[in-house]
Amino acid sequence: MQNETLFAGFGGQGVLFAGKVLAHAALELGMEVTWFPSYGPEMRGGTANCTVIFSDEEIGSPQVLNPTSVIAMNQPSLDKYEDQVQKDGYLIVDSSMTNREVTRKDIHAICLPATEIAESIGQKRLANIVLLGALIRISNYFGQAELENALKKSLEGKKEDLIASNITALQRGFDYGS
Amino acid sequence: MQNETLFAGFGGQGVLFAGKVLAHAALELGMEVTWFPSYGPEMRGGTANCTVIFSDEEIGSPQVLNPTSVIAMNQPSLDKYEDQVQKDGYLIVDSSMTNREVTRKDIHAICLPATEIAESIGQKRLANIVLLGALIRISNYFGQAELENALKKSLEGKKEDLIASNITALQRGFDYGS
Amino acid sequence: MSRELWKGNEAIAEAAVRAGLQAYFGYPITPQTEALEYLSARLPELGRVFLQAESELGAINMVYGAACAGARTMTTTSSPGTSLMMEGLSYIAGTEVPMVLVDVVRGGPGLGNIAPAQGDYNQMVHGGGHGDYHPIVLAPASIQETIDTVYEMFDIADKYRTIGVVMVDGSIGQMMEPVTLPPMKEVRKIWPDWSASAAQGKRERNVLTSIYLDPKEEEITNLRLMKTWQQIEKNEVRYKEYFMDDAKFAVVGFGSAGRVALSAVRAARAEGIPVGLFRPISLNPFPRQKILEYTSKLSGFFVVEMNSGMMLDDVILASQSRIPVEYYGRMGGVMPFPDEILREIRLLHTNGWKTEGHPRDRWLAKLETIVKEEM
Amino acid sequence: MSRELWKGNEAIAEAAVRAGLQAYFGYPITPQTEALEYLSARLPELGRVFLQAESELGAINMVYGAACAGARTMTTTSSPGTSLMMEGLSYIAGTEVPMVLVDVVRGGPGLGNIAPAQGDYNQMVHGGGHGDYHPIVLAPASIQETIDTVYEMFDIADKYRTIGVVMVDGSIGQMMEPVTLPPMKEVRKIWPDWSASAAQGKRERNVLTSIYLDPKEEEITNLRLMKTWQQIEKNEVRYKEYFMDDAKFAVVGFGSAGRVALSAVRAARAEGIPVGLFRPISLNPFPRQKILEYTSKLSGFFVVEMNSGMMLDDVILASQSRIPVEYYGRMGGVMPFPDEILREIRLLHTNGWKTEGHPRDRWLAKLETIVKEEM
Amino acid sequence: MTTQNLENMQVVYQHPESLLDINTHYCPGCTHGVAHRLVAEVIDEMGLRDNSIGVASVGCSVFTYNYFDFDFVQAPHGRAPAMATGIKRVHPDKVVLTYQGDGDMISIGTGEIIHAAARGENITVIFINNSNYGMTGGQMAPTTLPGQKTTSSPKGRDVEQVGFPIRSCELLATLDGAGYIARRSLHDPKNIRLAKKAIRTAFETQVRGLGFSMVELLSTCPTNWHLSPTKAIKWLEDNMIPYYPLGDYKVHPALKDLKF
Amino acid sequence: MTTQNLENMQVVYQHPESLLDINTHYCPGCTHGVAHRLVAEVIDEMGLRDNSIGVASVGCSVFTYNYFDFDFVQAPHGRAPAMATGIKRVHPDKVVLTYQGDGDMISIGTGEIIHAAARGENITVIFINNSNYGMTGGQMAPTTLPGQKTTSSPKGRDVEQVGFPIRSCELLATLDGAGYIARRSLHDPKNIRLAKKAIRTAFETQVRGLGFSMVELLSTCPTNWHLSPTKAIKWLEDNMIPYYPLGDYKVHPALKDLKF
Amino acid sequence: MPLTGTIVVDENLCKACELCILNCPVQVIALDKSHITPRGFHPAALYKEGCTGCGTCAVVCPEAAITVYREKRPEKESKA
Amino acid sequence: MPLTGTIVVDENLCKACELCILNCPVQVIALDKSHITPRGFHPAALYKEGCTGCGTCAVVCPEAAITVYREKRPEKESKA
Ligand SMILES: Cc1ncc(C[n+]2csc(CCOP(=O)(O)OP(=O)(O)O)c2C)c(N)n1
Ligand SMILES: Cc1ncc(C[n+]2csc(CCOP(=O)(O)OP(=O)(O)O)c2C)c(N)n1
Ligand code: SF4
Ligand code: SF4
Ligand code: SF4
Ligand code: SF4
Ligand code: SF4
Ligand code: SF4
Ligand SMILES: [Mg+2]
Ligand SMILES: [Mg+2]
Repeated sequence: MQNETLFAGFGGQGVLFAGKVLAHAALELGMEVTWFPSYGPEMRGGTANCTVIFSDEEIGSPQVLNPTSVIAMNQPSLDKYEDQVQKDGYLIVDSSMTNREVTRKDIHAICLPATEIAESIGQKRLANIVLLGALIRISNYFGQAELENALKKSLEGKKEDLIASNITALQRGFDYGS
Repeated sequence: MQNETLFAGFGGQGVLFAGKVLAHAALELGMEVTWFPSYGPEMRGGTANCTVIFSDEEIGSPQVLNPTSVIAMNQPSLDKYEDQVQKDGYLIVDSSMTNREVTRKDIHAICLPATEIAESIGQKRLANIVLLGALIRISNYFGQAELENALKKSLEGKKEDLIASNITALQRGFDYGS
Repeated sequence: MSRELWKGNEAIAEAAVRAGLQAYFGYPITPQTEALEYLSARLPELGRVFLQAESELGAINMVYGAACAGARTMTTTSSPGTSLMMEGLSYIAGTEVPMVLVDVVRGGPGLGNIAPAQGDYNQMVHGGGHGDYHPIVLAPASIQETIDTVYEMFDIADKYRTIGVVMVDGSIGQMMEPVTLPPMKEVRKIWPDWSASAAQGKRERNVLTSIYLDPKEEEITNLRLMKTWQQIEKNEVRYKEYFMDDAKFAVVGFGSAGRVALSAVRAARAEGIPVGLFRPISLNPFPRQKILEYTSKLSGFFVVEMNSGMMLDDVILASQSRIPVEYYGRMGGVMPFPDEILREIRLLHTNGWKTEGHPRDRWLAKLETIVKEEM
Repeated sequence: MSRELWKGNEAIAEAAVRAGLQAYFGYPITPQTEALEYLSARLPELGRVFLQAESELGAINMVYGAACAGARTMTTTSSPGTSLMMEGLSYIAGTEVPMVLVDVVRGGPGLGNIAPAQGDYNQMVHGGGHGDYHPIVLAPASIQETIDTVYEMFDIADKYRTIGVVMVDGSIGQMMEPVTLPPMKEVRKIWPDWSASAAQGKRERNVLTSIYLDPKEEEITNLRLMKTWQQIEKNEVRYKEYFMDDAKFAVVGFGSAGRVALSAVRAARAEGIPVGLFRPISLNPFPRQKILEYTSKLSGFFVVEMNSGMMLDDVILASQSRIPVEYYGRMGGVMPFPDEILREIRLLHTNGWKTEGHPRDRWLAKLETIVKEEM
Repeated sequence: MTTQNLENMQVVYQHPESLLDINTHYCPGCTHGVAHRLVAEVIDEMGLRDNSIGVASVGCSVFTYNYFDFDFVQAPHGRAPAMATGIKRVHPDKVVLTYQGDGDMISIGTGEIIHAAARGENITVIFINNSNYGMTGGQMAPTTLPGQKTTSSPKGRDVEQVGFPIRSCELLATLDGAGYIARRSLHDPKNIRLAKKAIRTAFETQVRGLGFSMVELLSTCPTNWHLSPTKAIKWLEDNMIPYYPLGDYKVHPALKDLKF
Repeated sequence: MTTQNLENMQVVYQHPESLLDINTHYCPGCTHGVAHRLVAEVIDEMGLRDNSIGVASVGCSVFTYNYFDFDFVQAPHGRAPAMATGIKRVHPDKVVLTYQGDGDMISIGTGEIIHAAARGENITVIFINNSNYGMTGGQMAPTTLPGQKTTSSPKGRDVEQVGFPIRSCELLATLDGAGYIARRSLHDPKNIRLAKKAIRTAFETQVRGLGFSMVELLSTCPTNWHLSPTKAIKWLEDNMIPYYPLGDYKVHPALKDLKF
Repeated sequence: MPLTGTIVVDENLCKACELCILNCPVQVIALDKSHITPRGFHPAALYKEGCTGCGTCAVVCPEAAITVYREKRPEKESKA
Repeated sequence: MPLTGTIVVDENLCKACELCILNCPVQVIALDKSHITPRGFHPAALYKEGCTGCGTCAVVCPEAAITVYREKRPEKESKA
């Protein structure tokens, strides 16, 4: 069993971090994981994305043409990746940053105003976690507890103070996903 | 028909120049020629040698293990190359710079006090040409006129003034060779 | 032992530290820089040597010095940087001192780009420096494998007093995977008896040089190097096999191309296609013997690389052209998707093997249309 | 036309001048220096550009600049110098500008020595720089052939906008032979439309670069380079044959090794041994097709080189291992005597071909005893 | 917002001709952009655009050639002066400039810049000193200030271990071949105007054949300094200028008459 | 010949211990040999022989390691300071020296020497300036004097084309990392004695950890100058010294107390 | 009385670095929060009267995004 | 009265460069034309009395070929 999630958005939207949280969740469950980012200076200011794959066997390609799920945090990402989501896969869209509905009917899609929700809990930059929460809820990749645990791991050390707000954001996403 | 002549001695004895004269002679007769020197800084002060090959067909290796003739201008060269001369080949030795006779009987050898002869005509450094003269005489590779002509070619330009003395030296070698 | 998520470049650096790295010299270049950055903090805190050189030329010659001095030493760089190290590498090989080089390959030639590529294969494997020498080149495919390779490479380099190259591409340098780190080794306390570490009246002086003005002496050195290389060819061949026992034909790919191929091979197996994957880890020495053996049980080799087909020639050579070889690759930093390779596997399975012309030419004809389509 | 005695290095320089060389940049290194010295007098008197660079790194990048500027440009160097040029060469290849490089090879690796050698074969032929590119490499064997090759190489480099390497060894650089010099060409007056020569309001501006941040764009460049290379493979194969019409087996050797072999082959023929000589002149592109054709009429190839057997692999590859291959070489600046090669030819003639193991291993075993004896 | 009508108005400042009207890849507030504009303005004023050949280096300015509207080449890291030499020797009548960062010019490119200057190579070098390796993510450069934290000097530059920063103008000014060597800063309007004058002088030096010219421009790197553009300006003023004194370090006598 | 009996005599000058008693490959009268002897004498006097590691460069002195009796390595052309850096960082308690010619150090090796000095690398550089590339047969070097004929400047160095010679001491002295920078000459007894003092000071600099030290020694190349050894001495005095003023260019304050 | 002028900011170029704002002697520039440029920035713009057309903002703008206009004056006065 | 001394030239090292001859303050050194060293040189040697053992020749010798001896003096005198 292998799952591939593609996170895509503008640089600065926390795309890479959201991916790390998911990767940590898988790691904690003893799975094989790859976190594969777009990288380098040319990413500066531009778009960013990363692919997180988890599986119970040695992982081959760290990037895939048709991921099982996509989190799209801006319009270009939605336009570029909607078609690539696997049939019956998941597409989570931040409707605060996009101006259209998901058109495909053969996938499970959620459009939620993640940025607004995040702003409502006082931190615009938590939209990524809100979206992740929603994905986890409908995909059931992991349980909420595991994700919270992964969040803690990812924020250990310097960023401890952010744990609480992140968990709230995750919760909002979860609620929305249900 | 291919002939190989190895010139060997101390740096400064004019080994390379003598080779060039022979090469020019062959060139003037429209033959194929190679002039192959030992080279580079490590030659400084040490020993120098060059191999001149002329032939009427495309020349292969520019150096040979057993040359048809050897001109040895010092003891080390005599010791190193005597055995290498081809059977029935020629070995010309400057006896002013060596302290023994040629031992081989299956080659044509001439030992002449080239340096003394050269000094006698006022130019120690012409021993090389004296020896060349002797080689040409017994080997009959070329006629005297052709060698004189080659000498002129080799000295054209800056060294014109040396032509006369060189021709005398050549003559002395010739006389000795007969 | 606990598994942690590590970024490739940092994992490489930590593995070297644990292998007893005593002196690191490097110069920033994407996609390798995190290794240098990591060590800039890590080594000083351990009281070991970290120095950012003024250039890759400086770096490789500092490494050369440190190697002569008897230290476990390493540099990390990426393609343009490796080119600047060629003179130094040739000297190091000629002087027979050990060192480890990690090349995190990017798209080229020239300045190219920073995306994952395998275009340094020839430069590294067939010797980019002047003269006769053979560096060991290992090409791991995952971060764990990379760590283990780097960790072991220091011992291998010491054993043969040779250059050990770990060649990975930008994706391995940049991605994160869970890894188990090897134990921390003691750093060397006694300097090797051959090293330029000051005689201290305890031994004859040592002279380390690569100049042998007398060709015959140089030839003896060349001969010694070649004999060492024969030992290396005997002892250091490494590869990994997937689905090979019952495979009718095999994909051959190293590093990331190999792991992308793995996904494709699995998919093909799921479709009942009897294909296996042979993943060379030691590119130099190349698993010649193993490839040759397979020619007797396979219908053909399908080579996949992220370059214009460099290992391809070595596979054909090793196979002694006994069975057909097909090629597929992407260049310039483009990483193929498993789907592309699966597509080719299917074609081979259904249409069988072509033999007229050179596999590279067949592939180029194909790639041209693919590139157009993707535009 | 009159024949004159010329020293190889100076003849190379004069041939370049007559081919329309406009800008030369170089750095002294034995056994190539006479080319630089000759041009230091010759070019200024013709009002063309001569500049001694601060290093080979400087030299190759000045050449890069001059090539982008649209001039016929060249540098000459020797082994350690070529290693320092690898980054520049990779950039030049990636930028698709023409230039000529003459490598007068010496013994290596490292500082080695200044004697004639062929140890740069892999570096030059299989690409010593990073990334995917293929320089044209021609290896003449006499001074006349060298002159003609250098003279023509400027046109070839221009035609494909690529790197043209003329690879000879120190003996060709240092010896004298009679040559007929080619006619003096006019120097270029109009700059190529692609060159960075200032738009002057006459055309769109030109940008010459080797960076393509988007891998897909880089790949298109790689593809263009490979297609050009296919053209070169089709058009630029060169070799010379001796006694091949009725040969039962053939010696294969390039450059000086080839001409030494010629003496041996002649001697063997005199003894009635039906051996021929195949001398590749274009090492890249390699005369693959021709070698393959010969496998149907020959009993085997006997490869002779002045290195550890580099072209050897290309011969085996080209022959598709259809007939046995044997190898003999000397390394480190030792130039074999015809007698050594004749000895091996006789052995092959009387004892026939061995096939177990690799020819390189068979040769190394043999060389060890030879070297001992010569001590 | 105030709207305006532009009749009876004259343009007193606008986008220079030699600078293409496209969006740069530079981070917001990065003064690389200011340097570009000044060079373009000078090229325009001197009417050199059609006669110029630029050499881009490797650094954040690697894409300079996308912004200047004249022939351009792109050099290997540090080798721009060598490429410029090759070009200038082939086209002595053209104006040749390199645009290099501090890592490029005075770290890996030290040999090339020193020898170009020593030869009195008649080229103009625009040298952007932002005290770090911008493009690769902010590592230490030879120009990084003592104590300055970078990704490869995490505890701050330790002069005991890596020495003090190199002052390029002071170094190059010792060479006879240098015709004009000056340091300016891009942190405020006054200094930007002075920087432009220096750039103008540098090109005049080349046009008059007076030898090698180089203008060092103290520049900001908000991204890797982890400061806002406005704070970065302040940091430059407070920290870089004291260490890198502004002024002329070498002025060819034949330039003394210059007025503008 | 006068024969002498040596009883009741004391040795006042002899072949130094650190210098092996073998014939050098240097041309007759080449002052490379004098430099070797002075370095050996200082190493002996300071008792550093067993604690020293030398780095030979590429030039006529490539075989230095055959003459000095302590550990030695041989560096690629121009890279000796980088190798010395690698060695010194691994063995900070050892004395590390490089021995480099002018082509090696200030042509191809410019980047390495400048950065070693800038870092204050605690090594000692013996720099032999003989105004040409000796080993390769006398080509022009960055140190070749204006108008000086060499095999690659057949009409004499044309400063219009290749610029003026580089003065290495003046250049390196501008760097903060330099602890001791001096120029001496080997052309007569007095100056040779002064040269030895400078070499001694350079090693003291290293031993005291005061940073980078370099002694430039004006040296003869009779072979490529095409002069007899004695004439070469005169040529050096008449032509090189005026262009390369002798003296100390940088002296670390902590060295002021040195007496010998 | 100062010359009066105005500026036009090219919104395709402006990256909202605020250097113009920092340096405007009469402080009449601000980021226009009311809308976003294609590159995702709130561009700089005049937000009140008083621009003298001194050009300072254009001098410091890294993106050469500002065009500065100044009122035309009759010849002789401008000399004054 | 000057100290009297003498020198011994190592003929394996001497290359007849004559720098010692050039610099000897009392000009007592000359090349010994009477014989040739293994390396083919006429070595330097004292050719007359008068060497003061000043050491100058050794100081300038590129081959470190010269050993200089000087007469021992009773302690107190040497102080004088
Ligand atoms: C040979 C080589 N080494 C390293 C690099 C990686 N690299 C790219 S830009 C750069 C540094 C640029 O810094 P600087 O010159 O200061 O320019 P900035 O980005 O700061 O403007 C480096 C090290 C490279 N491209 N090539
Ligand atoms: C990379 C490289 N380039 C060139 C050479 C050839 N080379 C050997 S020595 C030398 C110059 C030596 O001159 P210098 O450093 O002044 O020493 P000198 O012989 O004058 O004492 C050169 C160019 C080389 N060995 N390696
Ligand atoms: S990284 Fe720094 S130098 Fe580079 S563009 Fe951004 S701010 Fe400017
Ligand atoms: S060539 Fe010059 S430097 Fe070299 S050993 Fe001879 S005299 Fe000395
Ligand atoms: S300075 Fe230029 S880029 Fe910055 S905010 Fe003002 S207009 Fe925009
Ligand atoms: S022109 Fe002057 S006054 Fe007007 S906005 Fe710009 S800086 Fe302010
Ligand atoms: S100085 Fe030394 S080498 Fe020269 S002649 Fe005198 S003893 Fe001989
Ligand atoms: S010691 Fe003094 S006096 Fe005696 S030979 Fe030497 S230089 Fe002359
Ligand atoms: Mg910078
Ligand atoms: Mg020199």
